[in-house]
Amino acid sequence: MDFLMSVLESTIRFAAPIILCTLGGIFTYKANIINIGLEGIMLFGGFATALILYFLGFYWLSVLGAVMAGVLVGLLFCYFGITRKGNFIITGFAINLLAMSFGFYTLALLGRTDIPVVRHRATMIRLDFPLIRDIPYLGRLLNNHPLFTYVAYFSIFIVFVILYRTRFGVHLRVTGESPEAAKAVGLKVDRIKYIGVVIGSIFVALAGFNVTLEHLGTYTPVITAGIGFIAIAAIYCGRGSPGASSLYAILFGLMRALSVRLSLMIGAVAGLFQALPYLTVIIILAVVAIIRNQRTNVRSYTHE
Amino acid sequence: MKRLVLLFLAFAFGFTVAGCRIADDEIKVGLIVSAAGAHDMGYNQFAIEGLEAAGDEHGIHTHVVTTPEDIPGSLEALAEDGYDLIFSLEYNFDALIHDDGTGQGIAARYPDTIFVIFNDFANTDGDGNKIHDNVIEILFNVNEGSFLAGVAAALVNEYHDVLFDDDDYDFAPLDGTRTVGFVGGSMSPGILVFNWGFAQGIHYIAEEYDVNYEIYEIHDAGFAPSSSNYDTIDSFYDAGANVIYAAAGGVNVNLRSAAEDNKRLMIDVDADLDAEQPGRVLTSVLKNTNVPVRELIDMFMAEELEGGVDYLYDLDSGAAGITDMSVIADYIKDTTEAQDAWTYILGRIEEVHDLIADGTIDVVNAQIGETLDYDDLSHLERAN
Amino acid sequence: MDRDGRIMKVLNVLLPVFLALLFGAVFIAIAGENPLTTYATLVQRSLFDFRGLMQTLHFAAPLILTGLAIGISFKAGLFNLGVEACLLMSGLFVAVLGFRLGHLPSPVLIPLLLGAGILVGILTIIIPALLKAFFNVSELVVTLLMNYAVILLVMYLATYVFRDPSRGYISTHVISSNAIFSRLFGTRLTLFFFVALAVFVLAFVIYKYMRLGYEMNALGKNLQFSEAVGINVRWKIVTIMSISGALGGLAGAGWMMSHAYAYTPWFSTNPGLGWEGLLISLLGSESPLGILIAAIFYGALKYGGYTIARYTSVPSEIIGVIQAFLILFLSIQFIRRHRLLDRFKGWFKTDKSHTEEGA
Amino acid sequence: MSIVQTKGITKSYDGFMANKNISFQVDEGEIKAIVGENGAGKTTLMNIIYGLLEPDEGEILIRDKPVAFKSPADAIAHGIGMVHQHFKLVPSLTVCENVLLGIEETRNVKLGKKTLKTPFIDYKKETRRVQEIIDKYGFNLSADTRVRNLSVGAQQKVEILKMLYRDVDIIILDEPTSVLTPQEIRSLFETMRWMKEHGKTILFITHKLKEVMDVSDSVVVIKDGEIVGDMPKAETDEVDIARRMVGRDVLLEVEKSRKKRTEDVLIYEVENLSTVSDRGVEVVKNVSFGVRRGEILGVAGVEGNGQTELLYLLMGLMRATRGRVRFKGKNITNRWPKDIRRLGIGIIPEDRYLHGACKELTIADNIIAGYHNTPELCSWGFLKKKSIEERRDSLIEKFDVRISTKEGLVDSLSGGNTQKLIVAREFHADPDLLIASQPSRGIDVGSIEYMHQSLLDFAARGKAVLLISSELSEVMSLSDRIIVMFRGEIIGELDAAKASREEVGLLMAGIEQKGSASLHG
Repeated sequence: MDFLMSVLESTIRFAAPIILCTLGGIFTYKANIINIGLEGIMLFGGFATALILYFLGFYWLSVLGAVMAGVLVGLLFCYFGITRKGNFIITGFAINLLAMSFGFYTLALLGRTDIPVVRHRATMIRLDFPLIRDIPYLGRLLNNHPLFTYVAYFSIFIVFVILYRTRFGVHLRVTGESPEAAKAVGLKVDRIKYIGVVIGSIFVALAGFNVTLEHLGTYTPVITAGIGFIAIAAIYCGRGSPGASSLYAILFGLMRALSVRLSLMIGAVAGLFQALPYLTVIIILAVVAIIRNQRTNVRSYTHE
Repeated sequence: MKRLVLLFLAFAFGFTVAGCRIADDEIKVGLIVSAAGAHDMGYNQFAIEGLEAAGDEHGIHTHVVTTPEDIPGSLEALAEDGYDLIFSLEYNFDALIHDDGTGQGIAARYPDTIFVIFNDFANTDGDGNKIHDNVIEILFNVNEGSFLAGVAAALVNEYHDVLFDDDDYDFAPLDGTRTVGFVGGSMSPGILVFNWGFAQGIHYIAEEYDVNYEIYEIHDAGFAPSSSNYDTIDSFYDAGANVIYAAAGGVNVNLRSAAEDNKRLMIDVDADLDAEQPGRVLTSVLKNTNVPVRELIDMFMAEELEGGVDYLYDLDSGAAGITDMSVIADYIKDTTEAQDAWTYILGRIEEVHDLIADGTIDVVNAQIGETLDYDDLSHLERAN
Repeated sequence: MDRDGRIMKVLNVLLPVFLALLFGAVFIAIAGENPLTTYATLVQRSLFDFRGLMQTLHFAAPLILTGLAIGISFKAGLFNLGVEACLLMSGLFVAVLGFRLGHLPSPVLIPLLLGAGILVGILTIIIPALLKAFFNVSELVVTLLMNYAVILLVMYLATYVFRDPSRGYISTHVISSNAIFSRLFGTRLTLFFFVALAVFVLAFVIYKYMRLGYEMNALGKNLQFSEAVGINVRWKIVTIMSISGALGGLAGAGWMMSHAYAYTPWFSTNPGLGWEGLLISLLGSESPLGILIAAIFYGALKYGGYTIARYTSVPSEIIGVIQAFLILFLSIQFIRRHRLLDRFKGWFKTDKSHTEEGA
Repeated sequence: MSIVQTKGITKSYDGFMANKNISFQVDEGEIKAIVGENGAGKTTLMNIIYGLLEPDEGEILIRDKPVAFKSPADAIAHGIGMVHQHFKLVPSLTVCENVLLGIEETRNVKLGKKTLKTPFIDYKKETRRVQEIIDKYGFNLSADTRVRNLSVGAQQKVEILKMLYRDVDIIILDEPTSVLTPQEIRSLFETMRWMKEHGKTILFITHKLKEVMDVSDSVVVIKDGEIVGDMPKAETDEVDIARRMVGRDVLLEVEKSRKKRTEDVLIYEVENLSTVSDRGVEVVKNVSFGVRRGEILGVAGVEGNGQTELLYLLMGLMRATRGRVRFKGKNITNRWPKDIRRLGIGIIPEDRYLHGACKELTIADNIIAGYHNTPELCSWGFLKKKSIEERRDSLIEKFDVRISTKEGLVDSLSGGNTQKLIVAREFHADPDLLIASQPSRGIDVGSIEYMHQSLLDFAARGKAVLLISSELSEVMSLSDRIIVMFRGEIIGELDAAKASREEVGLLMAGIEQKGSASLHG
């Protein structure tokens, strides 16, 4: 039971930034844009968070900073990718590289290896629900997490509502699915894509905030640890549905938590256990595809 | 089209290399940093400080190569430029010692340059002979520093309820088996040397107090901070560890957060990082690279430096050891009882220091191929 | 291609380079260094110096291969992001074999190891290839995730299985001298560059003259069309992915034998030769010649970055910033026909009438 | 008075003049037909009027006031709506969402006297509004069906609804009949007349002359981007219009009295063929038929009744769950496209740009596609460039493919010429059976004529043709026998010589007649 509890507890933590990244990426996915740059946007979000906390120390200002970083990087991505019609993959890649090298450069200027913000954890908001607190097991699991961990899970719902219940959401999906239809009724396709990417970037940047302050208490240019790419996989696995993609994100979190706990018990092959999340998703994808393939009679290949 | 190419060429040639030309007979000393980077607040930074101080004093030309990538290229470039002494701080010796496509190593091709490498007997063959006589290997006996850290950790743990304020700390109680943790970046002698020294130090005190300790260990944490590493460390604290020691580069950052969140203690490594997380860092195990850099340059200037040897820097040399723990001292309760205990602990550490220095206590050194068998430790067990 | 098209292409490369250097200059200046001398060092050391140029080509060699590896898969519309994985696996196994079979003479050993690298590359990519071919599982996601798993696997093997226990850090044994590509002309250049060049020529021939090139192109342009007109898409996917993996493996083998000499965790440096290959194939617009040029250009940038760190006091972190800007600016075409170019035309004094097609 | 007027509209893309100095006017409340061959510039002109394109020169006047549209939104604001040939609908959205795209009803919050708009869509209100208008126009639709589940005819109604909901006065219909059944066409014309009565003005683009005569009030004929005729319907006839369109006299109806050379040998036998779609529906059910040498067997039916899936089955792009296909006595059930082609079955697919030709490949690459493996074109893995070019040149000449440059991409070809390219490729391989699906869809009159003649000649050479078409007149005029598909099944078989349009039309609508002939007749 203790093992299970600790695994689940870690899962909740690990999955939060993956969910935020996944949700953010869904906005670009729906606009039919591949955004390889999630990792970079997240890193910029974390960077802004850490800089503000380190030098100024205001919690909400750092949240705002992360959001602003997301907006700015989102706009950068849009300008190069949409306005200047650049190659999205290269642009995203460049953003990843920029985020990383910019971070290293700043650290070099500061003469540090990281920007620690642990001491600001005291100001961090943790939510304590008296009702949940007293439920056995569940209380320990669901209570007393930092604010943006809850925000991540709640965002699944928010993103669902934005995408499927608002005008903007419908327009965004239409721009991605059939831009011709959008143009034919006079929707401003590029503007909608801009807004979509920027909103998405805010979620991704908040993932950076979540990791930097709420998980690690520090910023270095490697803290993302592939979360952005994992999110891309989750989006593709869940075909861009907020619910399904988030489930994959949570599955990743669960697998990672399992691998961490199992590796402590096993010893030498521990390193291999870290591959568990990746292998699991590959296997799930393969199994789903094989089942789908069994069911379909159409023999056609599509490029994704 | 032609015009464009010409324009580009003119643009390129327009630059002239303005770097200061150095007289050929001037003494030149170079230093190549490791992956941790020039601003790592420890290992590299100390070495650079040592280099610059020595350079100022002797009036010689010094140069730091700040990229850890393509170390062989950097070694060759500096040697080609006539550097007399080159320090290379990264683990990357193959092209220097063995073969880099010319049939021999860089060291053999530049016999007039002395290369100084760290942390490994890369210039020693299987029979213990030195391969090149212009390569110097420098090793720090961090096993001894780690032993001291272990002693400090166990002693502080035994007295934690006396020493620290309950409001600021949340230690696991002392009933039954005590727990500590070690986090290593990779499964290699270069990391195990910290681990085993620490374990022996813990055991030294455990045996003396006749209490049982268990140690949680992980060796594959890598060198980058991550949520997984945080969770691993967190689980060690969860399991009752009051002090955790990490030698894993960026992962130490995770340890600082976890120590802060759990209100417990940790031991840092490589540099005096006690003030990085004040009140949580018990002490730091030091590798004062400035000491050998200084000494070697001094020897070189005195024309006493010869290659084909190794230097072991032990506790006595001042290049290895632990900090004076002055930062954590501020967090010791202001009661007489606490202060007395603290003084006692500092005294004991001093005492053990001397015992190691004079060879009474022999600490296992993984770097020279020694191994530690946990079965030989009666009061310490591995927990995982 | 007409004259305007060429000018446009050249400007489309030069302008981003110029802009990136301009932005980089700002960052160099912030760090308190002189941008002009820094750039002078970069250009002079990496391009206008024989030994430097050879260094550039040395660093370009694996990039040509990884660039082609990804370029070939892209050409066929397959997103193979697993080249990095192939490269790592091949690097590790070539290191092991290069040590164990070290007694063999070079003329036997070197081709053998290159072959082994190719084989390991193919074996690494074969699972995603089969999954794509038979079950239409997105190769993009599978190869992306596979990279992470392979990094961990290789790390495990290097740490526990093929470890040289006499070393203080994670490393395999150093490969035998017989397995090492000799340097040429007293520079850093080795035969490996010419191996890469030969592969480039081969790729060029395949693209231009061979059935496979035709089928690749058709697959990339329209998969359903290709299937419908009777190209065996299944088999072609496996073939092309395998070629892609083979080239990745060859790159890993060559890099091991011409540069690394032992497998260590930093064998493929940040961001990784495979990832750089992705970039190069995109910059080279997937054509072999474009990839060759892009790889050499990137090699110069890489080596030039090292020279800055070696010969100036500019922090090496700046190189990354310049690279990122460069890639960002290269992702877009600055000059499009009919707009800016017409304005530029006056400057170049072309009186030739403007033709509408081409480019 | 004129409600729409254009003055000197000129538009060119990459040196190609799509519209040259076009001036005409439309009177309020009339149905004006714009006719011309494919690629004549009709659609470009309409896109300009609708604000999707901006003209290089010239101006548009709406109710005698000059306007400059930046986007369709401007056009809609001026009361102009357009139903495109390729529907601009979003398949995953409902009818209601499609109709209201861009003008969604949102929930409003009352705050004192002020009403604040929220970004949230009020689906209830939307459904109600749309259903109201559906009922008003008597369309048989439900507002909350997803568009991807609708038939083509119904989708067109959604497009028209989109415009009606926006309350436009001028409706542009771009080739509206090309995908409809005769019954649906009739119903569309009724709707058009009904709209006209209610004061709407209709611009009706088509190349089908019968329809022009049927429904329009006046006609504008465009050829090569220029107006070559502008007259009231009463002053012209089909022959006149056709002559203007093509620039020569054309045969409007293929002579049906060709010599029958049907042999009594079944070359192709399909037995109880069935398959299930991804959604689990049996889309092809127990389909059985046979084709004889020298025969053209027509498969008629309203689109979406399993013809596409049947074609995929026969092409090797889909797996059969049951049944058998035999070709020259050999069982070829569930073989891959490669094998099917190698055995001597040529295919002109339904979707020209998906399975037939690849726009982004060169003409030569398309010409050799599927046959690039043959020894004439390839040896030791190397393509024989010279032979390929020779074949390309000879086929271009033989099949009269009109191109600007031989090196160019298929993208630069018109639909008709692309189709010719496909036909050329398939005929050159000299198959024994040709499966042609919708061979004349979207191609111009001249090309259709050519296409039909080619098929007839092919059959006359003792080869077999399976013709799948939803164009009733095409099936009627070419086939020897006709089978009709309805909901995945073959609902009846008729002798083409004896069958009437109405008979076939009824079968297409699913109304089975008594005494229809046996399937293997």
